[in-house]
Amino acid sequence: MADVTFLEALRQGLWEEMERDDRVFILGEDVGLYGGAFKVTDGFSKRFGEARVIDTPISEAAIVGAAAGAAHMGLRPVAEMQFIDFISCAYDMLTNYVATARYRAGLSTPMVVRGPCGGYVRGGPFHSQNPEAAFLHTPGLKIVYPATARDAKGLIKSSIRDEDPVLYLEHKWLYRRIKEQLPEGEEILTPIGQARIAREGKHLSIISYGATLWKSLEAAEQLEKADGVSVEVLDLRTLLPMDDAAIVATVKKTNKVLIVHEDTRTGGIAGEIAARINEQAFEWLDGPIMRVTAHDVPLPYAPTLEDFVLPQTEDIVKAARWLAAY
Amino acid sequence: MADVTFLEALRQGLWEEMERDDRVFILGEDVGLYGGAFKVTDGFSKRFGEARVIDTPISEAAIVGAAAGAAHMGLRPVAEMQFIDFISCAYDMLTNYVATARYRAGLSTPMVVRGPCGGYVRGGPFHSQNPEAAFLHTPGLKIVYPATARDAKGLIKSSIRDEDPVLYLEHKWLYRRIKEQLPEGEEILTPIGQARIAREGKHLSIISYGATLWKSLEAAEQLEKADGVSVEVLDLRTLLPMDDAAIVATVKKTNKVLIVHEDTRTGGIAGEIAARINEQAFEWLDGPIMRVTAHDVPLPYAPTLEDFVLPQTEDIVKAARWLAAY
Amino acid sequence: MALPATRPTAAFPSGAAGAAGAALSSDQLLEIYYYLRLTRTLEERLVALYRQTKVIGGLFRSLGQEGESVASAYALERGRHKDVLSPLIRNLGSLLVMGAQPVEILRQYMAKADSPTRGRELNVHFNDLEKGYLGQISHLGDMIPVMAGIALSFKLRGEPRVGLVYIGDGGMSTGTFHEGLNLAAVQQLPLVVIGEYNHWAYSTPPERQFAVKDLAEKTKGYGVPSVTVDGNDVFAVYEATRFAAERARGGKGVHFIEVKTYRRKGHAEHDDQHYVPKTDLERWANANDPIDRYRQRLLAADMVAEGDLKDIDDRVRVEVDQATDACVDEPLPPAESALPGVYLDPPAADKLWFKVL
Amino acid sequence: MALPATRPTAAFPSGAAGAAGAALSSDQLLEIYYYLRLTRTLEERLVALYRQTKVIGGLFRSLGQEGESVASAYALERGRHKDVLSPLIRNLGSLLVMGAQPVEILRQYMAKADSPTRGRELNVHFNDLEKGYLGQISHLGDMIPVMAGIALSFKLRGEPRVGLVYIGDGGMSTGTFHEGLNLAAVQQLPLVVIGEYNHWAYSTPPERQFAVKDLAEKTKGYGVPSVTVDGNDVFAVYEATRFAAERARGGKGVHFIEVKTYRRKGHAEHDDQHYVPKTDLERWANANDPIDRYRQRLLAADMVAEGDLKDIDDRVRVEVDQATDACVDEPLPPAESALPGVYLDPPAADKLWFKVL
Ligand SMILES: Cc1ncc(C[n+]2csc(CCOP(=O)(O)OP(=O)(O)O)c2C)c(N)n1
Ligand SMILES: Cc1ncc(C[n+]2csc(CCOP(=O)(O)OP(=O)(O)O)c2C)c(N)n1
Ligand SMILES: [Mg+2]
Ligand SMILES: [Mg+2]
Repeated sequence: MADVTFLEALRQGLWEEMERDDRVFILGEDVGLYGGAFKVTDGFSKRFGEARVIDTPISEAAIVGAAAGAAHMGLRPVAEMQFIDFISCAYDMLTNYVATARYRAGLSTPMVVRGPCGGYVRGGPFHSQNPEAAFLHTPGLKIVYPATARDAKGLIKSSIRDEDPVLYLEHKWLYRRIKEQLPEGEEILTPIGQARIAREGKHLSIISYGATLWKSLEAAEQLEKADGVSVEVLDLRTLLPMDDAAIVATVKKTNKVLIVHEDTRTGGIAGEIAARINEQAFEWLDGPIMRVTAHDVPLPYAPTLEDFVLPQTEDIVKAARWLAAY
Repeated sequence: MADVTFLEALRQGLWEEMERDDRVFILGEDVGLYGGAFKVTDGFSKRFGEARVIDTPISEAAIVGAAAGAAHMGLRPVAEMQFIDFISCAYDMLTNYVATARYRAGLSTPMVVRGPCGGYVRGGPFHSQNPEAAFLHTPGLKIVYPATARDAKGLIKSSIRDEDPVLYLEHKWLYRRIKEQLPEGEEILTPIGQARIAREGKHLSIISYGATLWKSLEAAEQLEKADGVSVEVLDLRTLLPMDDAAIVATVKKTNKVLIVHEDTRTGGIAGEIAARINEQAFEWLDGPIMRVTAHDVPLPYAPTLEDFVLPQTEDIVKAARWLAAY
Repeated sequence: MALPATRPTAAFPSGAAGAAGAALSSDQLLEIYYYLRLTRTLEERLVALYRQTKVIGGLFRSLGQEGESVASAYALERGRHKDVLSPLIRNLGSLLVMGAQPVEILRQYMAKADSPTRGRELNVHFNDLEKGYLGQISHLGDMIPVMAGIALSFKLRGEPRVGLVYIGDGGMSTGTFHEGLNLAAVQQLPLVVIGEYNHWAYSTPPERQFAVKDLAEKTKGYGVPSVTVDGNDVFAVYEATRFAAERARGGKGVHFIEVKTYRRKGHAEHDDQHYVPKTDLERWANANDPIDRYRQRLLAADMVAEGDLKDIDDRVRVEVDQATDACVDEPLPPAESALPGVYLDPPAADKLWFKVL
Repeated sequence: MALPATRPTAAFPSGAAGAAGAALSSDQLLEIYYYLRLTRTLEERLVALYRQTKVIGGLFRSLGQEGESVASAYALERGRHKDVLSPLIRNLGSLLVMGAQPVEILRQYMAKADSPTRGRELNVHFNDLEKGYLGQISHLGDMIPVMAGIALSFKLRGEPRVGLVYIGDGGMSTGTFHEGLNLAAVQQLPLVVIGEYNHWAYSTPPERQFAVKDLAEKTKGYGVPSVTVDGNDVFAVYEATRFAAERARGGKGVHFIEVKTYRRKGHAEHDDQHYVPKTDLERWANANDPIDRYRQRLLAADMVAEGDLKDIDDRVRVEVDQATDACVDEPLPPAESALPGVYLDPPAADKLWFKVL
């Protein structure tokens, strides 16, 4: 067992798949010789050669489109967005061409688009985005968003092996903050589509993912100690397709739900989760489904502003306390 | 009073604003000499000249970006997407550059992006889209979606006069199907941000917009006749910012809500509406908030498939009947 | 015998051209004629079906552009796992050359249950990667990066295969065209790009689409050699494509071919093209129809016998009749067949709750 | 006295160049020196503040590129409602020439409450359209269409104004660059585009970014004349920009100027640029520093007195000290100032429910 960071776990997962399957290759900006802006592919070019770790021009639409073409022919591309914010430049290609390919034309397009997302790092409005909501609305695409080192590894491996396109979101605030013991040798494969109970609880459920999963766990800890409130925390891990069974199960267990995400509120994915709970477990609700999210503004740069706009542990504590008392 | 179609009303609104304010100009593909793929700008080039009705290359990102630059300098551009499906090519420009401009940099960007959206017309997956959900998640942007000829005119005029960027969605199925008496001479200005009660009712509320607003009204009529169920129908008209007051008011009045939209289900805007109702009127709910939407697939071309995938009047009737009996 | 391409460039010595042209056997010349005739006759049939409202949605014509479509596709290596092309709405001929069947086209336009996309997508938006064609999506330009990716797979696997993609004089204005062509050029991918200068992008003429005279000027800045050929000269297009494809196959990278042609019908059948000068239409129809020209060339040079061409005309008519009879009364797809196949897993989208009340 | 631009083209006769160069008075020559020195000294101060962790987020350097930034901006008509430019992260010099104040830059980097964006955006991402600069967003290429729109407003209103936009050797690969430049070319807009060939796009060298030698080759296919100049020769850049700007002002449309220069620091301060050949860095630093060269030229030709330059160096140091002292201890913006100004109406975003429990 070795202590590995989120970033190292992701790196290992990529590396193992490159070793296992020579159809897997990487393309993106500065991923080769430089090893990626965050060093996720550091050393890959040397090990696997420039043909399998391709430095591209600054062309996100072409990166995603070329990955799709190669995937149609049986290869397994992993495309990196230097920051996930730039996936917006490939929005048409990913939603219209890639995601619909199997349905409209029977094309298989096994590919992964991955990149660093998320805030709490003073990145300003264009290096901190959480794009999941804009892609949740895309039948044919899968979206995974690991919160732990184990799932960072397990989900990148499962994504590469999946027969359909996967958007893999990696929170840069977790890259080096999260450390975990991972068994060497063991093959870690986190199934796509399955949420995980990150903490058992009785009185209230928090549904979250990514960086706010950790803030939710912190909040749960405090509530247990300070208020004796037992909070269950569900880590969605996969956002599309959503694990309704796990969501409904925790709601039926605690009867109160707080959905926590870092993304802005309006149009964020908490809405979809709330609608599903409403449809599938309305009678089990002892209180309104509440949301703790970012405020509806582009994410500002100054620490004072970013800290106010993004959900913090104490916000979750206050909200959960309110809901528990409801 | 003259009988005008939805399309003619939109045309009148554009025309009047061009006459009123010489800062207003139009740009897009085939909007000039040809008058637009659906003839919305027919005759504009002749009346206002080629300088104010600009035929552009096939470049959606440049159309939206150039509109923004001109808007910063005090002009009032109206950019046409030949089909709204192609706004996906300007997704980055509209969400990252345009929508954030005021907040991040104090820039005023009064511009309108408009285009034909929606299905029920055998257009297949790329000429039938409803893009509202992908943009709902965009602070700084406004989204309007008229359902009546009067609002088609009133909202295009208000959108052009608004100081912020507006995405104006016009359903092509309504273009020539909807006719309405509009007073000549009177200035029609539909306020942005205000929903409209399209039909009063007591037992249940349907919240909708666009083409499905008409199918909801049909359903309400049938339910009244066949079941004596009195259905209130709310026409959102503006999707962003959302009219919470109107939504909460109808929920508190009928205590049951059916949200109907043509867009696919997962990640569609019904989720956001459900979450807001939950937060603001949970105690008034006598049943779960239910959704009638398209199925989660790219919209297929064949009539049999399209009719099955998209919500139909009888689907709404069945769903409302179920909810009324809940 | 074969005309040299107009305005040859260093990248396209007319010598090579002549050679390639000479290489066509009379069977091949007749086969090309067959595809030209089949394209036009099939489209005429589609017009008839459109008027009978049997075609769902719009109908796009390639009248006057059959030559460049057929000739460019014919210059590729065809057969299972050979070259791959991606056609646009006006490249029906290319699709037929690659092995798509008339009945498949008819079924697509009529959205039949047994159409290649099972009624999910329109007209020529379908594929058979084994035969070597990949259907476009509507969003213009997107196929350039995608075909670059297909060419990339050939390069990574060291396969002697080539990709070919068409782009219109309008489509070249899209950002995806730029990104895809540049990526392909930098990676030296085996890709042939055919730019169709057919004088219109819907109602937009070239001078409102770009500020140079020829499309061929646009690709030099990508390090992509280009040539402009008479798009209605079957031999010239064949030779230019052949040269570009073999060059790409030889590892020399991307090549661009501009074909000068003319869109003789409206953007789609609904478009009366009032904005198109009648005189232009007449000139291109009377003096410059690609099939007439090809036919005359074959006969003038005694390359084939008139009877052979007549036989082909008859054969094509029969084939199109049979294809039509075979599918015109077929059913549309069953409603619930709309649900499967969004993903491999899960196998089908949920049927929504209100459908089962 | 002024060097002619390297490789002049028809669009840029060196005659015009010489003339423009000669037109600079010694006050103007000193003013240019002032901006060059101010840019470098201010950046050195930012590095110091960065090391003291007073800069929030990353720091981007323009070391070695001050010449092209200052000279190109200096060639514009400046003052209220004159020309408008859009700078990139390495065009700090352009921003200062257009009238941005050192204290504004310092406040931006330190995200102070009184910074132009009130702490909402980073570094040079801010604007003053009256003074004539529009801040970029991070997404490369997007500013090309936007500046085309600004130039369009000049054309529609018949104002004798010009837009200028910078793009990197990497940024030119984006689809938005292509769409924006093409639209500007077709519309003959008064726009000058400056392509910065600084040898790197993050870690990516030109040969992986495009398949031609010079950026100037890329724009010919748009019908946009181009010239390549020595980007570290202040006179050459000034003259080329002046020529292009007056040409655009005269209604002749878009002009592209490639400036050959070198990024002498990493992509940002965190980047140790291990991938950059040390010898290149030394060569460009020792033999080709734009400020040294400019200084030597001024002195060699007796255009200014050494003392004047020394005075400017001192004055700049004082100004930068004063600007730093004025803002370094200023507060960050108050938390709730994050809410207003998403729209004009409604005036502020809602404060979320859990903040008021
Ligand atoms: C990105 C995008 N924008 C707009 C359209 C709408 N559209 C469909 S065909 C067409 C004209 C295409 O012209 P061209 O590329 O020259 O092809 P041609 O019709 O001449 O064969 C347009 C504007 C589209 N399909 N895709
Ligand atoms: C669309 C987009 N993709 C990726 C990035 C990430 N990125 C920021 S700067 C940069 C390199 C830019 O190189 P270049 O355009 O040559 O400018 P330079 O840094 O040399 O001044 C990259 C890839 C971005 N900002 N925008
Ligand atoms: Mg065309
Ligand atoms: Mg560079």
